Amino acid sequence: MLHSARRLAARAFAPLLLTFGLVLAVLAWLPSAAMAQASIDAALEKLTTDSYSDTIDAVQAIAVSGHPRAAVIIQALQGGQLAFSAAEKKVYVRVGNDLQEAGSGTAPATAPADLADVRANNRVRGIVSAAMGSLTLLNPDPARRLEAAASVLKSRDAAALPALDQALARETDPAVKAAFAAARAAIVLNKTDASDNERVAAIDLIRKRGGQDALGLLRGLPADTPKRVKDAAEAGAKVVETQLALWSGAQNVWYGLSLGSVLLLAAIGLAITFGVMGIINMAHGEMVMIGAYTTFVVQEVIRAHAPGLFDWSLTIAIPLAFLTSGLVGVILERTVIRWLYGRPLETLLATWGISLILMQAVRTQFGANNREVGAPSFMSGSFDIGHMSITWGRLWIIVFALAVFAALILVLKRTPLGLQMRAVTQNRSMASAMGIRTPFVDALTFGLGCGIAGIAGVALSQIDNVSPNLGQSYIIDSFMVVVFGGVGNLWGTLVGAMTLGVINKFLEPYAGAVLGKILVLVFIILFIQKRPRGLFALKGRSVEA
Amino acid sequence: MITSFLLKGFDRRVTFAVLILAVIAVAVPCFNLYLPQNHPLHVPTYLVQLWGKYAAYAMLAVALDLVWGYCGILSLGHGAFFALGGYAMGMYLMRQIGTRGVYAHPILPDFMVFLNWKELPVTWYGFDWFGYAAFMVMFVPGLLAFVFGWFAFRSRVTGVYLSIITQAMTYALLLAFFRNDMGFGGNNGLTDFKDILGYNIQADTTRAGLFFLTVLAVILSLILASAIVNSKLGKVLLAIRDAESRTRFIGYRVENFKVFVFTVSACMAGIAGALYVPQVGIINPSEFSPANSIEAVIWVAVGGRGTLVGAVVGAVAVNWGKTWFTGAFPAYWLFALGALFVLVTLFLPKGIIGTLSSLMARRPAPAGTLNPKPAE
Amino acid sequence: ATSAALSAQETIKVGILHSLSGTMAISETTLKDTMLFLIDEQNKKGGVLGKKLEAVVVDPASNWPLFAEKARELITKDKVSAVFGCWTSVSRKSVLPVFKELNSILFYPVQYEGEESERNVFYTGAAPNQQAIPAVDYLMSKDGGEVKRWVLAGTDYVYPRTTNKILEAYLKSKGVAEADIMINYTPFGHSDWQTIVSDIKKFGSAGKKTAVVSTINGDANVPFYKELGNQGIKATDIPVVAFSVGEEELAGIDTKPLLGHLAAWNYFQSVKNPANEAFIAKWKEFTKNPKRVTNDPMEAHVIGFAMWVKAVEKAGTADPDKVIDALPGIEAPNLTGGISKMLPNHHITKPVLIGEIKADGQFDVVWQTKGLVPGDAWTDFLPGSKDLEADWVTLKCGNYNTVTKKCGA
Amino acid sequence: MLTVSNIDLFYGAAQALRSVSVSAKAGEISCVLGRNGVGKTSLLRAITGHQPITKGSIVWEGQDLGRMPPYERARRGIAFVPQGREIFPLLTVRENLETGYACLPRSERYVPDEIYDLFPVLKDMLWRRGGDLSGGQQQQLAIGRALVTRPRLLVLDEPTEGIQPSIIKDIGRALEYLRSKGTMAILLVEQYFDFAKELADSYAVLDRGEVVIAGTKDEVDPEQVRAKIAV
Amino acid sequence: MDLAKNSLLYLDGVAVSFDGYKALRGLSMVIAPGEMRAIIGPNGAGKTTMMDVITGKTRPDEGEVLFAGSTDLTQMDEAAIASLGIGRKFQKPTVFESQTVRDNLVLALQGDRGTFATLFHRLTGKEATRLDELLETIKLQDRQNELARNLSHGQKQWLEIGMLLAQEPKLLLVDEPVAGMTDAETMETAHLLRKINETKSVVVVEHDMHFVRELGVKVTVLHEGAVLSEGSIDHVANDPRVIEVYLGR
Ligand SMILES: Nc1ncnc2c1ncn2[C@@H]1O[C@H](COP(=O)(O)OP(=O)(O)OP(=O)(O)O)[C@@H](O)[C@H]1O
Ligand SMILES: Nc1ncnc2c1ncn2[C@@H]1O[C@H](COP(=O)(O)OP(=O)(O)OP(=O)(O)O)[C@@H](O)[C@H]1O
Ligand SMILES: NC(N)=O
Ligand SMILES: [Mg+2]
Ligand SMILES: [Mg+2]
Repeated sequence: MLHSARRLAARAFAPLLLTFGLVLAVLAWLPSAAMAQASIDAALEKLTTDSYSDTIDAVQAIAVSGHPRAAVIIQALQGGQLAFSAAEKKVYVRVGNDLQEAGSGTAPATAPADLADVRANNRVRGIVSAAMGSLTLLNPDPARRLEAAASVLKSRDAAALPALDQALARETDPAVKAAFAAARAAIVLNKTDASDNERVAAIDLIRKRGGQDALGLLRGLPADTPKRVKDAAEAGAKVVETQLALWSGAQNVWYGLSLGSVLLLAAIGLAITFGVMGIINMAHGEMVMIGAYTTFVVQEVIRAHAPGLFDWSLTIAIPLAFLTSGLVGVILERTVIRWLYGRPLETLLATWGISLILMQAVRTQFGANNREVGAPSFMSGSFDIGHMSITWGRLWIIVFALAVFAALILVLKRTPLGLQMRAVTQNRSMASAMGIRTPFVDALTFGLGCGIAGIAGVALSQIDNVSPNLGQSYIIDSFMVVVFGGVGNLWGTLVGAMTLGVINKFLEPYAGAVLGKILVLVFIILFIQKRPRGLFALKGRSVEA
Repeated sequence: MITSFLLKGFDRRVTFAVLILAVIAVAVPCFNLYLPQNHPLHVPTYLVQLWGKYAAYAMLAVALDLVWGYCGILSLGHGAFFALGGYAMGMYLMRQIGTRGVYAHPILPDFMVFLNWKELPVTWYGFDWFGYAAFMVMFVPGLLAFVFGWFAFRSRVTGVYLSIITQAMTYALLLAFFRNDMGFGGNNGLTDFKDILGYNIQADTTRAGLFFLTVLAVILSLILASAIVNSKLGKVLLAIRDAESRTRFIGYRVENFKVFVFTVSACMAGIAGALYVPQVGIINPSEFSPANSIEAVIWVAVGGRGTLVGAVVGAVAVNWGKTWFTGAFPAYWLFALGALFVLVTLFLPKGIIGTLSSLMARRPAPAGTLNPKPAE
Repeated sequence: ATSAALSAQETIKVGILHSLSGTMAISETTLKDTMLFLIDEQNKKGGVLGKKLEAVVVDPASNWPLFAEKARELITKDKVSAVFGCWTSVSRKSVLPVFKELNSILFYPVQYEGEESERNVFYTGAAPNQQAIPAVDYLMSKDGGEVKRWVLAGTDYVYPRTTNKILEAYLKSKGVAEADIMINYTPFGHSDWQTIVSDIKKFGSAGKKTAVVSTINGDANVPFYKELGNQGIKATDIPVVAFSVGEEELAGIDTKPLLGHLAAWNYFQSVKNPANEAFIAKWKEFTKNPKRVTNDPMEAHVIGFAMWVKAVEKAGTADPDKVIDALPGIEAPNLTGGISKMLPNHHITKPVLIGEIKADGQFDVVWQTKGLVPGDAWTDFLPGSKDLEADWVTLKCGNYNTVTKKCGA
Repeated sequence: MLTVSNIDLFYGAAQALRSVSVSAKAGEISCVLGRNGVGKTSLLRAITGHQPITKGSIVWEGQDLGRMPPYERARRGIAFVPQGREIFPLLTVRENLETGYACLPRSERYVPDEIYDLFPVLKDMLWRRGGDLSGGQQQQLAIGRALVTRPRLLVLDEPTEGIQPSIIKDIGRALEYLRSKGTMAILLVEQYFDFAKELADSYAVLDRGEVVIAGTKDEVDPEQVRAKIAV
Repeated sequence: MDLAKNSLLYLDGVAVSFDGYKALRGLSMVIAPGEMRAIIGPNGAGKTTMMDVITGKTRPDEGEVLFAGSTDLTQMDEAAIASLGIGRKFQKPTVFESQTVRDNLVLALQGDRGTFATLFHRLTGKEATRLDELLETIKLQDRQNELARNLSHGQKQWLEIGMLLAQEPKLLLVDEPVAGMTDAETMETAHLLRKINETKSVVVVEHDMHFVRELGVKVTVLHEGAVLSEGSIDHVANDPRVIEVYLGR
């Protein structure tokens, strides 16, 4: 048994086979401790040559050695905690700041001078993770077992069948059981010595499971497959394909909404400064940028002083970004913009100047390079709904964009301040005659628009460059969205952003990203011909006059 | 009729400007060609070329002021017309290279050879003939403006909506010209020109000649634009700018007037682009970038919107400032330029020329009020 | 920009033509600093030919026509002896006629699409054969994972398109089927990668080992890698090898999810070599920033500058015309332990290194060419250029046709 | 009590008011009359703070208003019904009225029923956008909006312009009612002489920026005023 | 049908609604060539909306609007309608603020409105004389070179009347011409309109009963988007329904 496992392991397609070899070895045959020690010592020596092929041999040997420290060593290699001394030909495991000799686990008297990490490349990492995964078919954690099932499904290797059958027999968790069954079906399907009936049953199972992997399996049958099986597979593939097409439609909608939410975030502040106040605010993008840099600074401070709070960094950054950008906005309004009411076109010139100044200021302060803004753990990773994959980061951004939108609508429509803001921007002198402190309201409105842009910066820092040019890349899109939706109508901005996002994502697969973008622009041009005042046009006498 | 029409263009301001420009058009090439290098008045060739570039920009600014200053059409896509004119000229210059290209292909420009093109695309036909190229310099931007304007103005797209779709237009063209498949050299554009109408493009005399022609073109465009705005049509344009629908109610077909100036202006911009390309030696898609068009708007605003001469002054002033700042304080020039824009808006609300002429008219601007006319 | 402390007689001026503002500032600002650093170092050693060097910095602001204008200004007004500058190919194309007309020298430090050799330009970055082809060779090797299926993803402009054209021809010559190559282009600054990354994922789930060759440039990279991380594409599943992502770019990304993705360059900061370590230490000291990284185009300037200094000394003058003729054959140590040589085609010899991204934002060199690879101006994989050869020493020609035996014919 | 003494007002170089003096007392209606372009509106703009004066003083309740901005004046009880209505076009009728809350304490932020009694049409149109109303409806809204602020000085610039006869009568009755409360000073600019004559407690007639006739209704002969305007 | 054929302006069953609000509900009216008609009615009755419909600013949901017996105005745009010879003065004075008083009138002067015609247009002596006449009529001679934005409210009213006259339209639609005018000016305007009516047709909307009386023409009373009463001024002024909704007691 061991013998055959070794022979298999030596084959080129080693990693997963090896995994099952290990499982079987553990189950069926316990080697003597002495033999294990001998084989592991030889393997460890190979780790000191700093050669990837030696490392691979060593990993394989350690994996099948049955040595009690095998798992510790492999895990250390995976985590980058394995070090070696070329002079002493010894391998060590780092445990915190301490060292352990790899083979024995004892601490060395003195740390060797030429200690260096055992390096891994992709190939090594593949084999290491397979080796680690080998244990997971029987891992107590069902999530790990699911992963193991997925990797077996991918490998479709017949040698894994017995282990899989065993694991299947023991499995109680229905989800994992289904995954095991699917993996088993994948193997059976590709097994030339399985009976046609078995294989057709497998096809059935795979078809029911569906998804991209299933399609790959059903379409990728070996050339010598009997016709009956082939036909069944093709029929199954057709079913899976239609189902996938539906899902990909849903997935596109999702991508569209998530692109839309980014557009919405970028544009929503502009919907205030431009849409409500009528200021052609070319510095809007820089407010977004300032928000993103605020996030960067917050994370730097947290990294330096309170690493434990890292997951809270965005939550902390949101109010700070609002205040920072908002404050910059208020200062700009008081010093520059307020002289320009009634001269809307000149705001273009002044804010363009301001945008240049802000960009260069940030460049001078933070350098021209991108800055790193990390993702908190709740925004990393993804989950599946059916055959559609949803990343947490995007989901949060959508939620966030809608929340900001809702908050803004509430402020504008339901608070006295909102009413005053609208009154002032519609007729400044009359608002003043009604007792509204116009300078205060102006500053606050512009500050609000800028503050919201700052908040958008927090979210955008999660998906884009944090560099002095950040704002420039959103300013055109923002104006497009606001205008497309209809100037002065917040709902228009919402619907406009989402529409453009979804259209873009439906065009992209057919036309490609570049042509897709061109088509979206052409669409906007044509759409405006049909509705010269945007999607949600303001109507009525006062507008048409 | 035409002469009496053009004579209307010579109002005081324009006449003055034309005189100065005419002196520059003659003096600069002469000082460059006929004065010895060490003469204090000698104009080095690189300045001739630099000022020639400014002149091309000035012409673009005049074209923009015509539509923006007088008809209220804030085009954020005028750079596209400029670039199209430039491409038409670039294609002519490219064809003039002939077998002097690196692959020495008798017909295909280099970039086509190395991307494996087998034959010249139809769009390139005829560009080896200067007359055709010169025609296309005006025709392509003019046609685009006409078609675009025809639809947009008929649908009564106005204000920011129009501005944004002109921006979308230039942005779409930018992306399209980036694509190598379009057959216009992709991102690298057209460059490495050798000669124009048989003259070596790098010769001082050619440079001087191009400079002269460009300034002459600025003069002509100033006169033409000024004649237009001083005619009754000019008054209609102003009326449209201030109260479009009211203009309709007294019987003017607003869309026709708009299409007319928009097209004239686009042709002007195309010529400016065509004069620009041989002087800077390259045309590539970045000329379509929306920021370029916005910059052109800013030149006009700095010089004084609706003054024509201001457009020339603004274009030259801003670009000269840019040249100077980028050399003198490379790390801080954006502060200087940004501050310039802010200060002009705050302290010269009508731009350089606008403010100068109201000072000369001794009519102090309406005092005190920030908002003399409440928003409707 | 000229610090006018010394009169023109006493100094040799060196022009620095890198964008300090606009979209390219992100990459080019560092190169300006590098040049200032190198000039500073050289002056500490006594300058060149007994004269101090003086840097003239201008900002072409990521604006291509402005590059030409500034180049002209540097050469005619500031009378610089050589210019170190440009990043994008279009900026180089824009200044080319100026350098030719005024017969000056440009050192161009960035990897590019090739298909060019000019008397006035010295290409110290990689030609396609010094980066793209070795990278693909590596991925096809056992260590690289024996990749069978290829995604060529790039920004839609000339460098990626040309590189991909060369790669496509190369892959097909290696027996890769049409169906196993997916080519995808995106606009500059593309920021929404959801669809494309999921397409890549789909393309890679067909059962054959798949890799992405990325010629995505500039700002688009950060969102691209962030999306890769988000969608959970690991280097062990689908490795991405990039030609335009270096230490500088990684400094702006959280690299933990990117562990194992690759880049191909001629230099990595992590290369273990005394010359490199000394350089890094001095660089950090010069910039007063212990976190400041180094990268490949910087090294290109290091080599180019050293070659220029040697050539000036050899020629006994900084006169560009003489220096141009003196440059071919000049050797200068690179920072990876070899000696690079300026070839008659004005390209240099360089090692090719493949690095995997580490968690700390550095690269782990996993493979490198045995010796130095000479840069090839005209690729052998495109029909239009395979007969061309550049040689400014004997043939005095940048595009000599070996079939017709004529220069430029 | 409002006392305007000897004010000058310029638009650029053009002088619109020359040493104009008028006054308004609580419980009285003071009428300013004059032909087109004589400076009536300019006077009101000076009082409400929309246009700076270069000479003279405007004293309200003992305080010189000087260069005080309009909103401060509104907070001191001066409400304005401007010529041309100046409705907030995109606010609903209700919101237009509520803009008056800005200078009220929280407890008084409601629309008094009298306003709806006076202009019933407003009540029907609360949710209509101000800009969509007909000209006369807008005029009614403008008056109603001014009253929301509970002013102590009500400044009206040709309030009857464009209003149907029956409502003009109502407005007249309303002004009489407001006067009768005794707490409000009313400054009325009118062209419709018969309407003004009915209401006026005192007159000031402007011509070319100067006051040419001034006095209480007892001192001034209405026919003389009418004649002056008719020239 | 005859009614339509012999009329200058013929409205039949015109209905307009805005977001559900019915501003006009089956309005019918006939103006004969050479007629002057006064229209009164409560605020919001639909008078201005009616003019909007005639001049092409608002498209009716239902109903017929014919000019000179046959031309269907609902199919034409503003400029085309204006070229037919229908001129309008707006309720809220709208003039070209940044042009001089004189240029405002030049723009309005009758003449070819084509693009090239205006481009090459030169002011003839006849036109100049006409301009001077008009300036005198509206009493703005001494302000003719000032920008229209510097005029007072009432002066803008006059300028707009001047522009209407300059167009020499066949049909004048005048919305509240005497709002903001003194009594004397009101009478003058009435005379002016009567004089114009000698050669042209006029539809005038006003709330000033003295003025309407002075015109001495047939009066139509609109109410809630339809005709409430029609007849001489004395007839409508004594109509109890008109008193109820409009005149008041
Ligand atoms: N913004 C302005 N700029 C320059 N001049 C102005 C301005 N507003 C008014 N004027 C001029 O000032 C003078 C007085 O105007 P004002 O509006 O006060 O007149 P008015 O008495 O209210 O007239 P009306 O009865 O027509 O409303 C007029 O001659 C007018 O032309
Ligand atoms: N665009 C619109 N949206 C909503 N309602 C409108 C619109 N235009 C007009 N209305 C309504 O239609 C009705 C008729 O308005 P119109 O302006 O025609 O009245 P009018 O008879 O001219 O009144 P006035 O005498 O006050 O000028 C009014 O109630 C008005 O509020
Ligand atoms: N040459 C490049 N990378 O554009
Ligand atoms: Mg007035
Ligand atoms: Mg009305």
